[in-house]
Amino acid sequence: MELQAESYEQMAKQVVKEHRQVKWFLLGQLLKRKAAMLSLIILVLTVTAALFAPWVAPYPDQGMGAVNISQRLSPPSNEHLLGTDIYGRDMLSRVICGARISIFGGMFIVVTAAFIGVPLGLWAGYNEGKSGAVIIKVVELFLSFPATLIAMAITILFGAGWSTALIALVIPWWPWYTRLVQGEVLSIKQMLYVEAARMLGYGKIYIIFRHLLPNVITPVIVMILLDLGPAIIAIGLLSFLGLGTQPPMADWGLMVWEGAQNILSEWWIAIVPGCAMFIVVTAFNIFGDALKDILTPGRSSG
Amino acid sequence: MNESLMTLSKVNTWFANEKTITGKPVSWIKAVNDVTLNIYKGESLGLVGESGCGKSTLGRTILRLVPLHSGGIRFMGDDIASLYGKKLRPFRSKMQMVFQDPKASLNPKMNIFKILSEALYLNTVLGKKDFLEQGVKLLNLVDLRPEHIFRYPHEFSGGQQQRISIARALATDPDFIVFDEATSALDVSVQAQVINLIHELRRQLKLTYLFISHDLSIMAHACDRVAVMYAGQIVEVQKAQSLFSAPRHPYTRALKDAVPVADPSSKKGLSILKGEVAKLSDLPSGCYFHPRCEFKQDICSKEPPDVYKTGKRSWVRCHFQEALWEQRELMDTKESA
Amino acid sequence: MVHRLIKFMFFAFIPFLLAANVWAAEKNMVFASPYGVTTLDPSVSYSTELGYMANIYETLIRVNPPGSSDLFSYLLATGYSASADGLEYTFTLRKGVKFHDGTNFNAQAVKFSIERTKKLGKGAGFIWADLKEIQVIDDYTVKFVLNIPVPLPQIAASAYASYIMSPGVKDKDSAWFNKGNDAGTGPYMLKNYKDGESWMLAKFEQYWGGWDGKHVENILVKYTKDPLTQLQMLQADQAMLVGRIPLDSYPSVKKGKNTKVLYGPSYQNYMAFFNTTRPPLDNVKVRKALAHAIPYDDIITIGFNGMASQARGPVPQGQFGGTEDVIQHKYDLELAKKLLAEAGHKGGGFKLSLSYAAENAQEARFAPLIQSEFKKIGVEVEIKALAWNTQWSMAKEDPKKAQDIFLLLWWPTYSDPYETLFSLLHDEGKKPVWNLAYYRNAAYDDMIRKAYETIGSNPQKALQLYVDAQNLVQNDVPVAWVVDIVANWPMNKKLQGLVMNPAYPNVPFFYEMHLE
Amino acid sequence: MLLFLFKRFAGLIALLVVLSTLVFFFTRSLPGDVAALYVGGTAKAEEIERARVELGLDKPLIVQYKCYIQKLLQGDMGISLRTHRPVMQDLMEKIPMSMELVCWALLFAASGGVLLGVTAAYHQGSLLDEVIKWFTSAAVSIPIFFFALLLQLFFFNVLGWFPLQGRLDTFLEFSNPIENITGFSLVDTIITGNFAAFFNVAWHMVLPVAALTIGPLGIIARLTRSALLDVMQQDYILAARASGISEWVLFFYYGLRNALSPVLTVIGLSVALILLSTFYVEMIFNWPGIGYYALAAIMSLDYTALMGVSLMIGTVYVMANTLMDIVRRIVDPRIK
Amino acid sequence: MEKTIPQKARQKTKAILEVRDLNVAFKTARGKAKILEGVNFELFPKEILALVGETGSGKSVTAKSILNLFGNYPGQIQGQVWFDTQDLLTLKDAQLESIRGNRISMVFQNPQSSINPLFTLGEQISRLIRLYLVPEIKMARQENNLTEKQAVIHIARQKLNEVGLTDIDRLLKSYAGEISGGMAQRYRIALALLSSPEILIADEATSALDVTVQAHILKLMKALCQKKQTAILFITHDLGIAAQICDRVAVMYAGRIVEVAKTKSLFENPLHPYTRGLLKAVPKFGKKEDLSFVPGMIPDLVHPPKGCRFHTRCSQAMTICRREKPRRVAAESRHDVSCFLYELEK
Repeated sequence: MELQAESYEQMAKQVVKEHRQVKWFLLGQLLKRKAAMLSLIILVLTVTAALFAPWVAPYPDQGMGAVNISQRLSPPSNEHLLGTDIYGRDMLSRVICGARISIFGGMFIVVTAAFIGVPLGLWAGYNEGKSGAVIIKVVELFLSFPATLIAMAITILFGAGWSTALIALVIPWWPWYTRLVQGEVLSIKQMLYVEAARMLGYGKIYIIFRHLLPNVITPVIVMILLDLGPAIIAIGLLSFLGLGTQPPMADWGLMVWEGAQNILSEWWIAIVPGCAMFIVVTAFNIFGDALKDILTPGRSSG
Repeated sequence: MNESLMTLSKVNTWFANEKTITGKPVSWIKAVNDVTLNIYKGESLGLVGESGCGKSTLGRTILRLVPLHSGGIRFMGDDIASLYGKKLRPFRSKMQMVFQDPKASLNPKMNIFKILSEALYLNTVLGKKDFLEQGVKLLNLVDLRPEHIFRYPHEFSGGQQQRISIARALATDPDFIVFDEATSALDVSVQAQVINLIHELRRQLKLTYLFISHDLSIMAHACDRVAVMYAGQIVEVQKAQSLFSAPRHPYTRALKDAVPVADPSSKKGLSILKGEVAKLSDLPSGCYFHPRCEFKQDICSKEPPDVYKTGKRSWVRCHFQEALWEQRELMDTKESA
Repeated sequence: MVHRLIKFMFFAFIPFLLAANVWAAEKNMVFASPYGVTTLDPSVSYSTELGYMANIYETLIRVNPPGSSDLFSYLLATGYSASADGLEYTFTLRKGVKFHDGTNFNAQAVKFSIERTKKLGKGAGFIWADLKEIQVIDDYTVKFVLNIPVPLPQIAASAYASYIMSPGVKDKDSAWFNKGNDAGTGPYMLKNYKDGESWMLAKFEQYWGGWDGKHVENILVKYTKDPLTQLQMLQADQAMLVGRIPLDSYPSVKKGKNTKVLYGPSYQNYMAFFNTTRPPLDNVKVRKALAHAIPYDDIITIGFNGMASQARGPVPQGQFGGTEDVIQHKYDLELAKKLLAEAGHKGGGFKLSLSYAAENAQEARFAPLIQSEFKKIGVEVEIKALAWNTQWSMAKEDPKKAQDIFLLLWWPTYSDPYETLFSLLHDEGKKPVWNLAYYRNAAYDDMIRKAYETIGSNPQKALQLYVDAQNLVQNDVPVAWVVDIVANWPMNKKLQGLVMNPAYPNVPFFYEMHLE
Repeated sequence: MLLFLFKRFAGLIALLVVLSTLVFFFTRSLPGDVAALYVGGTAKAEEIERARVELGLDKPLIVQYKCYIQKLLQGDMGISLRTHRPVMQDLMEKIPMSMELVCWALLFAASGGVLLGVTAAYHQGSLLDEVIKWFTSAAVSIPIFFFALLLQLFFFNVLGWFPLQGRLDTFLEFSNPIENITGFSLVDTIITGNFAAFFNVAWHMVLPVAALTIGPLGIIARLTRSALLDVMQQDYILAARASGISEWVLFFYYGLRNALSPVLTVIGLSVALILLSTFYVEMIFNWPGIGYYALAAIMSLDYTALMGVSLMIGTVYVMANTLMDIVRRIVDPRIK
Repeated sequence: MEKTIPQKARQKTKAILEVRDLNVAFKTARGKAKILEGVNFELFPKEILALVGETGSGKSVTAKSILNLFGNYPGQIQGQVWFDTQDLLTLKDAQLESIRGNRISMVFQNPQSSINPLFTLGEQISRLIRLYLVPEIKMARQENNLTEKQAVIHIARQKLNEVGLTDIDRLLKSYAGEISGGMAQRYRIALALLSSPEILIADEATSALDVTVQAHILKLMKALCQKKQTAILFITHDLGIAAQICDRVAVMYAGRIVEVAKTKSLFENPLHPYTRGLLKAVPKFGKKEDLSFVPGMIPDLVHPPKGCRFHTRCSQAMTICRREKPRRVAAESRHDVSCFLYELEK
């Protein structure tokens, strides 16, 4: 049977079309979950707002820290929808600008951790020899100590600041990915297709990248999504203690700390960033859960 | 049909069961014991036995996928028992395997073209641009529609997935294929399709098979000769057809009689073999089968039986094979009564 | 059974909730204090524990608050006389005073205490550097002999290093004190000092001043860092006196039903050191420009809720030496821009780092204001909130690597300006302690030394010299003097008699107080 | 089992050695001159030198390390730079205070979480399940410090039901002071019959414990639900249902027991979360425990205290996990 | 699981179990899958009925529907399951629980995984003995003068002995993971037959076992059920088992029963094209010939073919097969088939 090159192309197109249908199917699944859709909308809105903060915020300079003393401590009003803080800065603008560190910082932590953790996990899982054992021991050492505490220690050592805080959080964060991937690899390694590849004479590196990596990507993506909320909170935890972002820049944790002094009278200063954090983290969690259900059906959602 | 393609001599495959702290094995799981076997060019050899008798391990041993404890393996005259790692690669394309679970043996993240290409790389004659054409040819060969070449494994049914596995095995242009329970997970009607296909391919491509299965009833359809395995040891080798009419070894006989026949008029009934399968980590002395054997004598628990030739390419491993052979008519009547 | 238990618990619970205010009228009070204890050794103490030390220990004499008719009041001394050359001071001591450990107070005790402090040389012990010897004339007369004519009465009245302690602690070290022991003569004894979190200042029955009349008798000190907590304790009648409350809550506390705020003079001031060793701050015009760009009024409003004034120089207004003759750099952005341009930095364009003590809420509040204003003249400021110790050691270790601007809260050890002027600005060479502008001016050093030596004999001349010295500094602008603060005590309306004495910053003299 | 215990114990010791080593070298590289910190105030150079000798800081690092380990083995963690008391003594006083909160929080989080999880699983797909799902999603999403502030704002400022902070009303510190026997104030007040203080302390504990409970509660509830649903799909549950065992017994006896292993693991892990949360809760509620102490140590760079606190938290964390492992082995014969 | 049951008076029959118009649909990610469509069959006392079909034909679902074992699984179940004058599908959970395991028992495919791994075998059997054998316990106590606990153990020993298990003391203390598949299945059978139920549903009870073990179990089941007069609904994909031990055979295809007949009649004279194809595909001993097979595969149950569900694979399909569903007709005595080939004949 002889086939022309065009017919192959057509075949390929057909398949692409079918795969698009699969993607639509996934989206359809997502659309059916109202909570997840609501979360997605919230996330898209906040991420867009954070991305275009200078254009979106009503008072971008105040968002970045410029003071506006004449209007300090004014409660929510038409002019300042969410009120102003002790320097008279518009809380809405502050929250939008704070979203940049909180959300993008969270993304940075999680993605970097995955980039470090996944290759190590692949190696440790596939190679149960000495190097793998060393990786696992290191991972266990990290995991035997509360992550945020490690991060606190590192920020104390290297000086507070949002960049230090982010790096300090990546350091105890990657072992979780290594452990996840290692566990996955241990079971995927048993799969017959890996044995088939070995039987064909392929080497470690090939098998790791061709067979193991694509099959751990989905759980890793799910974990990344589910980790975004905790990462945002972790940044807040450091900033709240003054170990993270430094004024006049602010992430939401620092803003809650700034407002904590006035909580009994000018409550909005702490409540606004706190709620922002709460809503976004909840949205990430619900969206992550939904995606987990869709992408890895049958796995328990914990 | 006279030339031996694969020669096994006294092959043992043992795995460490318990280890000392220094990693020295204390006890072994003896999965394959003292197997001497010839697989002749162009034949289809069946390997049958209950689960846990070591038949899959033997298949993997032959393909050098598990470490060998001792013994010799020759493939087309070349000693492959002492080769490791890269040195085995030239032989890889010549021997292939099809696994039991079709779903688990295909990477869900790769489409069929990629899966086949992976094997086609080993086929040094072909250039990359020929892969697609060759892939389509392979699909045709296993009765799959060529336009499905860009689909993913989960879009196929179990039987189709098994065909893809077979296509992958064929992609390297092998001489020898091991089918490890390749049809066990399939429904009868699908199983029949796949067995016919395997049969057809052998005729077309002049292949040699090792066909591993726990199901005796398909042996006659798929194989020329059958080796019966018990506790890591081959107890009998017989022509596929005569194995059922004239089993020599008591175990073969028990195995045969335990199979329910899809024929209500069959008078045979189900015979019962007492006791439990011997543990590979704790094998009995003498003949491994003696604790379950109804004809056992003192000698059975003391000395391991020798191989008794019963035909040109068949033999049995039993102390009393001749005596039993003579009484076979008697036993059949006893059974039905 | 379970029901009955729940019922019982419920009813048992209620009286305790209601009982919350029963106790307030007693002679006991709670002081929610933000001031921690670094050491309880009176010879070594040189920090925030002062508020307790001054109630446990006494000095010979005490500086009176401004506006009093006499400069000093007499505690363990009943009077003193000075020789004409100002090198010898003779104190007559009070009789019938007992230490908390039961020994009698006498001249030996004075000699022992001052010598112990001087010998240990820790904390503020340096104030006795010019003391030659102490002679015991008789049991109740003691003579101080000096090397140079320094103002000894001020030193003897110092808030640090001048306490008299029982000779019974001869062989005790700081660790003994730190376990919560004391050996003072003051009206209160230290009790239940365990973990530095809460302790009691308990009435000393044999206090020489007696307990007739109205006095607070027991003070439970709760070490409370958080201003919000202190506010709540104050508002809920859980504390009679607190140290700090959130700045924005002052208006409501002032108007509160049972709360008030007492204001009074203070010798504390905030300053910003410029790192004069490094460009661009090695240029006096740049420093001057920055000094003119600090938004003093906003800082007063936001950082201090209006309770502060722009500082003139190192010496706070109201203290001897702090006069209006000292030049002041007013907030003037145009001038600042002009000065920057003259210095060759038209439109700014450089970046500075500013550090402040993370523990200090005021600094945390006004540092961003400085940053915001500096931005207007084109100067970027990177703010670093560091633990006080970190920022201090960063400044001390290597000026080349130190921060550009260093915010500091300062208060004098004793009430003569010399100590301030000397500590903050004299040439300290390579190992700076407090001169964190790394300022060097020999003329200035000479001038304050001369003033210090003449103060005993000619206060007027000394004053002039102090003012001139400050103006000398003001022209070089190594430091921008930010604000002099107004001291305050938020307290319960029932608490009466607290008098603020700037010579003893943040010291509530409980003996003078009573509850109505 | 014995071998396992031995192995676990050996692992614990090894981990503590590694931990103490790390902590030692880590704290030695903190910024700031330790000797200067120790002396405090405006110390002169020679004064600092004297302190350096006194603290043994003049010796080579490795000698210091040896000395540190030796002392550690004797239970001596050095003198706190801030309180000038032995760190061990400080810790011993602070730990019970925090443990009081931690234990209650753990108890409520574990029991409440399991209860919520089982309820949700039992009513899977119903409105109740949905409500619990939302509640637990919120519970794991709310930052502890924000939640603590909200509790204060709502229950103190708005409703006035609970005190804002502290452990005991101050007037009771004069009239009914707590005698320190075990360090657990609730226990001590009961032993001494000091019921006024007992109820007052309990009243003060409500908000901090609530703040500590919420996060772990959500985590445990979610995990219990999913673990239980996993178990309920197993063949043996189907078989048990087919043998006529009632649905209730299936859920609460078979199901829960089988789901216990992952639940126990997560309870062990939530000890870490609660310990960390005490930093915030004790700060916000002014509770004089280990978190408060740790924060003060961080603020004043009290390196000996920091060393002690980190070692202590590491030990508690590892021990909690070990304990959970042991319990898991007891409930689950499959783990070998 | 929702239940919508049209109440209908039931005609008196001899059948002990009668399944009428059983429809089951599950919600899946892709839509509603109509797993069962109008399943009808009856089980008579003491007989062994085989329910035969390939993977996905719905035979296990049928078994689970009888006792409504789906728990919270999202789906719909319609029809009637008459057992002793009661329609099991209308019963409340509590009522069902008194039937499950007591009057109708079940044995499953994977013996090891259907034993709770966290409880010893002794604990699990004791629980059921206490539940179902109260009089026996009493009797054992009186006769042998035992405590209740001893009595339970005593009965457990008896019952386990009955299924041919040995070394029972050790067994009672073991966990599921520690015993072999054959032992586990014997144990499950002992549990299932504990209360001498009227019906035993064996869902692929021997598929996971080796042939030799399978032979044991099959013999054992047959013998015990004869002794206890228990009817067996034997669900299997193995036509050999159906041929060897069953009295009657029902063949399922894609959620429907296509043919029901006495074993001999079915194997010797299969009527439905699917049954014919299936029988031809079964490998036979010692015969070296190519197997024939039914082309194509089982249809997608979310979008099942209209009309007869087999028409897509049927070589004899007619136009009517694509439009209408065939009814069940009695082609011969006690040999029913759902196929238009025979419907039209009539």
